[in-house]
Amino acid sequence: MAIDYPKALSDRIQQIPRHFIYLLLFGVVVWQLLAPIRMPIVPSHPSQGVYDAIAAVPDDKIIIITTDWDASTQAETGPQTQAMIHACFQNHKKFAIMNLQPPMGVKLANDLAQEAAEEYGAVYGEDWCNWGYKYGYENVLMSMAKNIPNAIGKDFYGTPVEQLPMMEGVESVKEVGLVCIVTGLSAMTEMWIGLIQGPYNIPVASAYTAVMAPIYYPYLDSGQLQGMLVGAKGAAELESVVARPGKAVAIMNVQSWAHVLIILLIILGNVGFIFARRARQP
Amino acid sequence: MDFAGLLQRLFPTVETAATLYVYLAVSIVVSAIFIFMLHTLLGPRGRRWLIAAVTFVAGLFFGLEYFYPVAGDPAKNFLTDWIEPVSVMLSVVGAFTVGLGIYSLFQVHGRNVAQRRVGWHNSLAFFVATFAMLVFTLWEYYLHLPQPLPEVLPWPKVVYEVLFNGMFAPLQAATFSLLAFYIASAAYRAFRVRTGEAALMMAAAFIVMIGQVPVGSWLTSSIPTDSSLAFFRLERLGEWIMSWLNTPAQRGIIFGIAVGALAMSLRIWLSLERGTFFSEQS
Amino acid sequence: MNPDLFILWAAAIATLGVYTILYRENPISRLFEHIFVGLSAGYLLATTWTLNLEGKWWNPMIQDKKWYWIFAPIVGLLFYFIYSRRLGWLARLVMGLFFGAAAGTFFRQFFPIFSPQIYACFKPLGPQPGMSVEGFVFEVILHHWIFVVILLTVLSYFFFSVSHEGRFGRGLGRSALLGRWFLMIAFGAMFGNTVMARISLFIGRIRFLLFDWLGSLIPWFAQRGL
Amino acid sequence: MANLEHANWFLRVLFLGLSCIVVASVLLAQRGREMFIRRIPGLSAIEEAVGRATEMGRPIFFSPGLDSINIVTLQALAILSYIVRLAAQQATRIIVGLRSPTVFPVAEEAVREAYQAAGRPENFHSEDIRFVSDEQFAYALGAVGIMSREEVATNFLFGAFYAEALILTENGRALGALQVAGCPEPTQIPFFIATCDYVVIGDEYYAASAYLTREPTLTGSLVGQDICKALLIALVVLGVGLATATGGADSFLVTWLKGG
Repeated sequence: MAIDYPKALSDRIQQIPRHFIYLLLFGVVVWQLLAPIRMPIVPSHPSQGVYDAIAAVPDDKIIIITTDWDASTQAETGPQTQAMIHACFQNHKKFAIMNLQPPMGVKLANDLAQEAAEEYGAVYGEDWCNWGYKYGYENVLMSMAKNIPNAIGKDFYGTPVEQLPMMEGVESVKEVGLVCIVTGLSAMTEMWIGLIQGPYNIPVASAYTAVMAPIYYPYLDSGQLQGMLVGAKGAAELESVVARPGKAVAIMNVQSWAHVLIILLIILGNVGFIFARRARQP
Repeated sequence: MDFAGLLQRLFPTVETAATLYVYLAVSIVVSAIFIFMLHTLLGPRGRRWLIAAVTFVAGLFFGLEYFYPVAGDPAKNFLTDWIEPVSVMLSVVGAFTVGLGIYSLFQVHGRNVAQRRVGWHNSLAFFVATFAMLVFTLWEYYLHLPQPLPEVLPWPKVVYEVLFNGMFAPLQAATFSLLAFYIASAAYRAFRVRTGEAALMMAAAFIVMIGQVPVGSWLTSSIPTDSSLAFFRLERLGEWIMSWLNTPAQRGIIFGIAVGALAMSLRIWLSLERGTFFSEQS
Repeated sequence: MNPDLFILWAAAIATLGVYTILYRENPISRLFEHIFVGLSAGYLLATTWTLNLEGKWWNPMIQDKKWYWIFAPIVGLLFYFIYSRRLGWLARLVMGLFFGAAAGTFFRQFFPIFSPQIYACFKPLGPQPGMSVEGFVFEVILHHWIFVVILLTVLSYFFFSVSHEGRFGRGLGRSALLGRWFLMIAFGAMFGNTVMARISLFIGRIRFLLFDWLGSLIPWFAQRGL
Repeated sequence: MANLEHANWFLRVLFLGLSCIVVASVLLAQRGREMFIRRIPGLSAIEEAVGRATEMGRPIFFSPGLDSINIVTLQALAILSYIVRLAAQQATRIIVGLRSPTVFPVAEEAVREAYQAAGRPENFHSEDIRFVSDEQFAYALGAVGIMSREEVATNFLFGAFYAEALILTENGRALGALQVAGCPEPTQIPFFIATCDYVVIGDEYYAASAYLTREPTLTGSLVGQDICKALLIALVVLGVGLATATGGADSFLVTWLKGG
């Protein structure tokens, strides 16, 4: 038979029942998803770097956004791509979407770009275009370095790219001002850096899932990457820079609240522990 | 001599289906006789010796290929071409143990149903789920539906979709997501300043955890990113802990287990293991 | 027939069913546990055939007429002799094959896995040419020195056959204690580093329940999700 | 040519050296040389944990991790074998939950043999060695179901664990089981520390069978492992020294270790 003796407050906050913690977490997540109270987001150095790199592209050059991701990493890479597209439109930079791996990537990115284009009144072919999925990895990049219209051929809709107004004067990578890599796959960055960034000195900025990001910090340190978005956090930071809070901001806001909850619980437990210990040692 | 060639010489391909079945039947009979002869001719010592010999040869085969000198491009030695087919054969042999696992499940749940034990209806649900998944996964597989999928799906495909995407995948995702609750309550309970060790663990967890969410970056955002104090920005401090305190400690563990696993492998390979399993006869 | 509505409801019910285990193990969670185990057993059986045996074993044996593949099931079925007292040693024979392969596979992996880990520890401890004092403190001391000290103290913790007595032993004991502290810091960091990933799984499930499932019934919820 | 697809002469010598040290110390120990092993708290707790189940008259749950047959799993089975012998002597039931079908027959055979070695072959029940599921999270739910329905007093988790580890131990804890866990890979250790009563960390896992059985072969192997670790430390110290001397450039040692 367990008898419930009245407990001191310091003991009680040390022994919050687990069900209560579960309920708190559940409540916080549901509440913040339905009626969010935004916690501050301050862009970190690498995320700001992505925006600055986009803003710094000369007006006569285009940006390539290569979207090597599909549904499996969409939760992180989708908002990253979207925020980059917003950054391009806001700074009136022309960009082209393309990718080398999962063919799905250009389709998903195309939907995001179309949605944003409507918002800014941008026109396909003039302000942005989609080069589509190009098979051949290194070979594509090597031939792009020499002659982009030849290497790309037709765009996502089947139009030869040299017929697009924005492609006027775009011969080779020399007319590319920035490459933005958004990827859930390793080896893509190495390929672009090895074949485009290194030989032709074209700036590169990138976005990765949180899991794969750590291996690319050295490239950031060495200046081979101008900036880098890390997972949903990076996407949220860029979303806040372009003032288009979307899915990533919503998710990171819930994350912030959940983390604050856990940290408060830890602090509460320790406060109880310290007071209880003091009470026992007169 | 390459692997395929040797197999071809030892086991020449047969021409017609009829001869194939004859060969198969004869192989089964001959194998049965061979196994029976092994069983009757070998005494306990002979069996032990044979088991040790098989273990040794299997280990030697995989190990020697790595350490034996190689030549040519791609670099090869006399065992290299054998590694892949032998691994496939082992995986096929191992696949036949699935029956044992399923037998174990059927044994436990079959008894529950047969004896109407407490909760027998759960065991019945188990059987229904097993057979439904087995039948419709195979059915869907042999429908060989064209891609893209037709507008109107055949009903077995619909059932498969509901079983897989409506039950199996959500059950996986929901169970996985239980970890959010468990990690919150484990953090609350475990991170107390009871001992110096616990306090260190808590401090590290605290900084890394908060450094990952936007609210953490915000807390120390007043420290300029280019000052020498930038090191103390929470997200930087978290990264520093991860890569310069966590990595070497993990390496220390990994070196230890490398040697430990090497010793275990050697004992297994040379049948030196004593005092644990499969060693009492010696 | 469109399966989407069935999938939506089945997924919502399954998710809620699993979540009841948070209260305690109960009849509902037990039912879903059995369904889950059953589904995975059926899937295992089916995919063992479709992904493994059909392509790697049956087709080569029957279509390509490589009849030696008949020996694979014969060897595999030796496992089943564990249920026989007299023939049990035959099961051990095939287990011996797998044990040997496990050991040999580890020998193969030893250097590919561990060698990079070893040479990645070779951190320079002295100042590099052209380095400022500040650079030396931040780049070398805060990174490389700490790295090497932690590595060595942690390794010293894993010496089991040396007593922590005597002059050498006491030194090792102190180093081991320090190593244990560093281990705790590392474990804390790993714990903290995992929290976000786990919570994002839960956020994903709640988004599904609120915006997709409840949203399909009550439009207010669906609007919140946009 | 630098790659690790095959060994170069340096790696061959290093591997042969490490192997010879281990095998030599095993053979020395078998000849009867006394070896010392320091106390390892997590492993000392195993006896207490089995005793608790005996006192309470409730079963023990053991999981040998999620991997198929590899070195980690074989070590888990070695620990299982010791625990079964201990439990068999005290007539305490032990339930093993398995994830890999290939490990299933091996575990069954190892447990049967351990009961025999303990002189209690009649206490072995085949249905207590259970294949749960090969799907990671179905395994976790199934194992939690076993813990709760069988009202286990003690949980042993030894082997390769992944994300599901916390599901097992947090529920085991809520059910009031005494938990001892060990995993060589560090990733799940933080969660074991947070939820289990005793945790076996890193190489302690491979020291377990020597520590528990005090079998000369295994203690000898443990001494050999320590010598190997000292050798690795020497290698690292040499490498750090060379890196310091060259200001961070790749030394010959790095080239050799890279397989060049």
